[in-house]
Amino acid sequence: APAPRGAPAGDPAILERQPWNTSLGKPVAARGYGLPSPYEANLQRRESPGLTRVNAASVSFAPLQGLFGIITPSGLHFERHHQGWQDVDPAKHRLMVHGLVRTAKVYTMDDLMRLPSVSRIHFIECGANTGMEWGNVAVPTVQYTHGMLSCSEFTGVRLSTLLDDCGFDRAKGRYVLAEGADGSGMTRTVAIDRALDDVLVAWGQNGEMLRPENGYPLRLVVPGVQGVSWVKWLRRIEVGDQPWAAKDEAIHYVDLMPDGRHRQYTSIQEAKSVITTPSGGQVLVQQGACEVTGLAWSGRGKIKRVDVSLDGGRSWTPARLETPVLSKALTRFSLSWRWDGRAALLQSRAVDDTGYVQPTTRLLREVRGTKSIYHNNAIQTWRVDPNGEVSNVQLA
Amino acid sequence: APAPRGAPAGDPAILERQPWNTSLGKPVAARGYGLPSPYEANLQRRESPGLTRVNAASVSFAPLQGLFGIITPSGLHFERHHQGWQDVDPAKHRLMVHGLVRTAKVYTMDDLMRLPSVSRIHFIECGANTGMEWGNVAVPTVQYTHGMLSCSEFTGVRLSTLLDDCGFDRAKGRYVLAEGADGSGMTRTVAIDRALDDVLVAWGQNGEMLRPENGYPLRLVVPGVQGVSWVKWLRRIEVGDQPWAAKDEAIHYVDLMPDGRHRQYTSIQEAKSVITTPSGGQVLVQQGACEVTGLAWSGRGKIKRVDVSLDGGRSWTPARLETPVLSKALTRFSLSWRWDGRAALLQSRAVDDTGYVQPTTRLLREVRGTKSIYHNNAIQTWRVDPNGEVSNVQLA
Amino acid sequence: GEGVGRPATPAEVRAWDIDVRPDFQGLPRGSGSVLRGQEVWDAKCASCHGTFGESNEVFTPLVGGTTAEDQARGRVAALTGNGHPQRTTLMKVATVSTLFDYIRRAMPWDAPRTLTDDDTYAVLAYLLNLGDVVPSDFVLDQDSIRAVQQRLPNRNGMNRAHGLWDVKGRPDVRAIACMKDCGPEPRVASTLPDFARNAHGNLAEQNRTFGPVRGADTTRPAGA
Amino acid sequence: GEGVGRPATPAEVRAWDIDVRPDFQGLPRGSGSVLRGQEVWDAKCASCHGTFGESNEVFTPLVGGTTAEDQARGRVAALTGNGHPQRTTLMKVATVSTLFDYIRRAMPWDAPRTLTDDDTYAVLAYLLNLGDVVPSDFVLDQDSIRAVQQRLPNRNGMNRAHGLWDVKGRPDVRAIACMKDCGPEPRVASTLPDFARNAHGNLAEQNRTFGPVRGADTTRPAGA
Ligand code: HEC
Ligand code: HEC
Ligand SMILES: [Ca+2]
Ligand SMILES: [Ca+2]
Ligand SMILES: [Ca+2]
Ligand SMILES: [Ca+2]
Ligand SMILES: [Ca+2]
Ligand SMILES: [Ca+2]
Ligand SMILES: [Co+2]
Ligand SMILES: [Co+2]
Repeated sequence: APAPRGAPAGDPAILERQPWNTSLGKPVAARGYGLPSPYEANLQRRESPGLTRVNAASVSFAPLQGLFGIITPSGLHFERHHQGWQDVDPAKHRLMVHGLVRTAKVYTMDDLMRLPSVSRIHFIECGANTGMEWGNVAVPTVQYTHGMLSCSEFTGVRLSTLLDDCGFDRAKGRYVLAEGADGSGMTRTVAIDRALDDVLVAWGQNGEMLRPENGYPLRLVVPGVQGVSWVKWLRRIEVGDQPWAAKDEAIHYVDLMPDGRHRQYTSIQEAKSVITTPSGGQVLVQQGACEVTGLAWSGRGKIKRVDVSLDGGRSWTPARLETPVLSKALTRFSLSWRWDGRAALLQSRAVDDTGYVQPTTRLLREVRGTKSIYHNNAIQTWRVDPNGEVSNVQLA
Repeated sequence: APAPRGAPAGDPAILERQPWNTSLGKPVAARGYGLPSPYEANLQRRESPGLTRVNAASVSFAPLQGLFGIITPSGLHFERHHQGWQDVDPAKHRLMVHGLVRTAKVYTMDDLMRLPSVSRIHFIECGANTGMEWGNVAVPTVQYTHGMLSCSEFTGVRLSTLLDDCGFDRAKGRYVLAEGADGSGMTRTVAIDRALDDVLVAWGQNGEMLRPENGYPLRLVVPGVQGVSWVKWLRRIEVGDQPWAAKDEAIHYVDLMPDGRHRQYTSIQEAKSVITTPSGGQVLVQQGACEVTGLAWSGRGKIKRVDVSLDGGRSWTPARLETPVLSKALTRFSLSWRWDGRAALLQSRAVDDTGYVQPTTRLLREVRGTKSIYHNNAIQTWRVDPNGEVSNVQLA
Repeated sequence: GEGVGRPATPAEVRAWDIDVRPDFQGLPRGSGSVLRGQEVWDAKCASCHGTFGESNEVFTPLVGGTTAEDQARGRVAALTGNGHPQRTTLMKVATVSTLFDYIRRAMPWDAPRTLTDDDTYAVLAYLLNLGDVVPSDFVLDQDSIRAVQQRLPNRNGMNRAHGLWDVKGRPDVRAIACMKDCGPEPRVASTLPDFARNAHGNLAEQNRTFGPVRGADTTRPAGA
Repeated sequence: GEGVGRPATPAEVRAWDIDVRPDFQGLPRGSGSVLRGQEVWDAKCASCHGTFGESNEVFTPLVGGTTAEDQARGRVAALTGNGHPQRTTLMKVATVSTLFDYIRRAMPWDAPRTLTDDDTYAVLAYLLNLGDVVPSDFVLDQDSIRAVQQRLPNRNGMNRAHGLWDVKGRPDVRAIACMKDCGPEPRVASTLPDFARNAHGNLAEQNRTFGPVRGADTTRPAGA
């Protein structure tokens, strides 16, 4: 800590009475719905300049550099809209389930919320997260490198409950289409094994209803799968025998390989991690004790271990994991560090319970080249300079 | 579902195009910090009229009747202030640790946040929750009967880390005093075994900093213990050899027993549960399927089981528990029910992993009478009338 | 630790270490008479707590409900039965340190930390006089306060022999998780009176407007 | 379900079941000429996508980057190497149904769901003509669209043989969790250029003002 300022007797912040200690504060329910302190205003979701040309078909990134634990405050949840977000009237919202089913059905919100529901904590990551970094360093901070990532407690009815309710065709039904009620009518195909596993038709997020930006009043939750499949303002589920090749699975969210072909229907978010403090664009306040902390996640299950390197990958130390460690949820890791004022190269590496190890940029590029935009789960490197500045770098 | 309104061809909400489907929505980061849908405005934290005489020494209750899962949205976290809430400037906030320690120390927020921290999901319940209901039914809804209850993911440094850092006296130090920086200078004694166990000096709540109403930038988190001990705007920890008998542990938060004596330092929140839907003041929309769902918690550990009764306690059925089931955290339970339009008496009963069983009002009163205000963890009864109205009742 | 934080200076500890314990650790020197206390009271306290500490306007009355007999016994009789409508501060408090500590740290409510130590002694002396614990010519100081402790009406009224302080404490109520044919046929013994139906506002406006339930329209009679 | 929800009426399913699959399931009857398509395009699309679908103003260009040879092969050559600066829609799309489906559901961007089926056929015909996939006298309808599919430049450009669709799929990259003396001495190969330091705004204003770190003041050079 800095030496006490002011009088040698001590710190004026202690010796002098502060207004909050000598006044009557504000009443309860001054705000029926509360907000963060004004001192937290720097932490906002933000666009990355130049990433998109219009801001209603764009992304806002969550400020991971300032978040704690695993729950993302809903007000800071990342956004990805293709035709802007809408304030849907829940009284007029409907969900239709049809296609290869015995009885095509319509559900109101009243109906859905009478069905057995579950609550589960899961991460959501956009398939394009870290997409700007395939070829080289492009953006300065973890907000822009990894901020299309959030984690919430979702509440809703299992999609399988609805499919059973409509008597879906177990022999022929191999895929479902999910469609949104917004202008883009976002559509994505989900394979039936996913649909029957842990997919939810969710209305709750972190204890309250979904936010309008996240699909109020209904969104598909497809644990482990890229965000675009988590269709917002969900209004329709069709059961079919073939995938749909919708715009966002035939023109976008396809991964260009070095052979000039696109991988289509790439969906699973493989194990990944990133150090959020210290991270790019931050400056260490002083030498000595400092926690290296970050997030790890896997679309295939639980995080088994996270290793941290301070020397650019030459040596690694297992980090502490916070509980609970949940399947397809963010896991918070930390490692105590004493910064000695010398340059350092910080990295983290996630291992999931399938044994999969998060790869280096080099390994990933060897297989996928540098143009695939999506599913960049490479190990992130942050350089700490002797002046304390941290920056985004990539190693050879 | 109601028969489709309007044209026999179907529901106009489907047949007619809705504005959100035919327009361009709002851009990303339209709100750098998001808010709930305007359609959710009914769910607010609210005061109970007549409970207190001034609203800066009062309570606002969380709207449990509309929440999902276990995480309480921070904007709806219940409030209890004794001298109003304050917007404390984190740059001027200090934590002092002194008393029976080798070195009395001062920590800035910069200091604290460099220390190893942990993140944990815990409930907080005011010791006076359900206090109005000791003698008879007094309030109509679960917001007012049980709404001094919330659950968040807290992030901070273990109090034991700080006590170790100051070299506290392991032989003589038997209690710590925690003090707030607000006008009330809230003070509470915590026994050293609690202090060294799972108590946190927390700054993070649900991924972001604590809200001002909840103690920004620092609050004590005392898992399993009543809310008043979770000192907000925490600025001082003193290690001592005796409890302090502060105002809120010598005049309030003391439980009056039938013999005219007060139990002092009652702190642990024993196992308790409540059905949040259907609950008092609600009306069932229709007969048939309906989930009976609610919350259970124990200040002594994990919830092992929750039983639900539909006949006023004559017979019980174990409910489903959502995962994760965490120690000293809320646990969501549910039971599928078919309401046949007849009167019913709904109850829930929590059992924790010490084997403790949540008692009936009658059992509790037999031991404690009806005047102890605090720690009412009785089984709650909701009556469902044939017209669908649900109301708060107590059984003989 | 590892160099995080710094030692507190003595002046810093003095500035913040204002708590007073039941054994009077932390009690500052100083003194104040009942007479001076009345001046402080009338100027700074009476507007909220009433001229005699009896007001129920902003908070429960501070004094009342105690007798000379209580003072002798150290137990307030009115805490049993339904005799006294409200439990005043003086009926409950068992440690005079609590009052000194709290008044000094938190009162006046809208201007905490503005009383001098002497004025804290004085106004507490006055309050104790209002409660008939000390005579009108009493001077309260760091010594005489010990005698006052021995006169507090409810000084023997606290009980710490319960299972609710320790996480491993023994619960006082032992329920059994019966699963069927439990207890007697249920009988409703308490409900909200009809006149209170709308006392918490219209519950229709305190519930979501969709889902499995609605809020009852409490501006109309039940079932209407 | 137990009586939750209700059967959808045929009119309801018709109203919402607008998707068109690669096998043309869901494709409505109708037709439109390139000529009519140009009218629609100029009135409703050109303002955003440019007269020739080449604009980069609001979105990546829709056409360009494909050759007659690509059309013959069904693979777009410019997708390999660094030849073409941007990947246009026509360079990527392998299924013509995708374009019909998407234009009908989502375009024009600021007025989705306003095109008739005939106009959707027409404007798609025009777009395909801009991309040299169909001649100027082409009429697109539910039959001729099948032939168009066989001319799409990148129709053979998709690959589903990968481990990223199935949660149990086999990963394509297999890293090893080496713990010490791993790999070569690290060498930094890419950093943010100095001129981009402040391109995302002042990072000091995007970080908390307290804690273990501050945001760098990027209005000043590094280390200043
Ligand atoms: C502006 C109103 C106001 C003024 C002025 C005021 N008080 Fe209070 N007082 C309150 C309120 C409100 C409380 C209850 C605070 C709480 O809930 O923690 C209280 C609590 C107290 C208590 C504790 C009572 C209990 O049972 O918890 C004492 C003792 C007290 N006041 C004494 C004083 C004295 C002495 C003064 C003047 C020096 C004073 N008050 C001035 C409003 C006031
Ligand atoms: C007001 C601006 C605007 C107008 C008018 C407009 N578009 Fe678009 N168009 C866009 C934007 C923006 C996108 C990208 C949407 C997204 O990100 O999902 C787009 C996407 C497309 C795509 C998909 C391209 C791709 O690669 O994903 C096609 C095809 C298309 N538009 C055709 C049309 C046609 C045909 C019309 C007229 C009938 C039209 N557009 C009118 C702005 C417009
Ligand atoms: Ca996405
Ligand atoms: Ca409390
Ligand atoms: Ca002290
Ligand atoms: Ca009066
Ligand atoms: Ca279809
Ligand atoms: Ca042009
Ligand atoms: Co997208
Ligand atoms: Co209180």
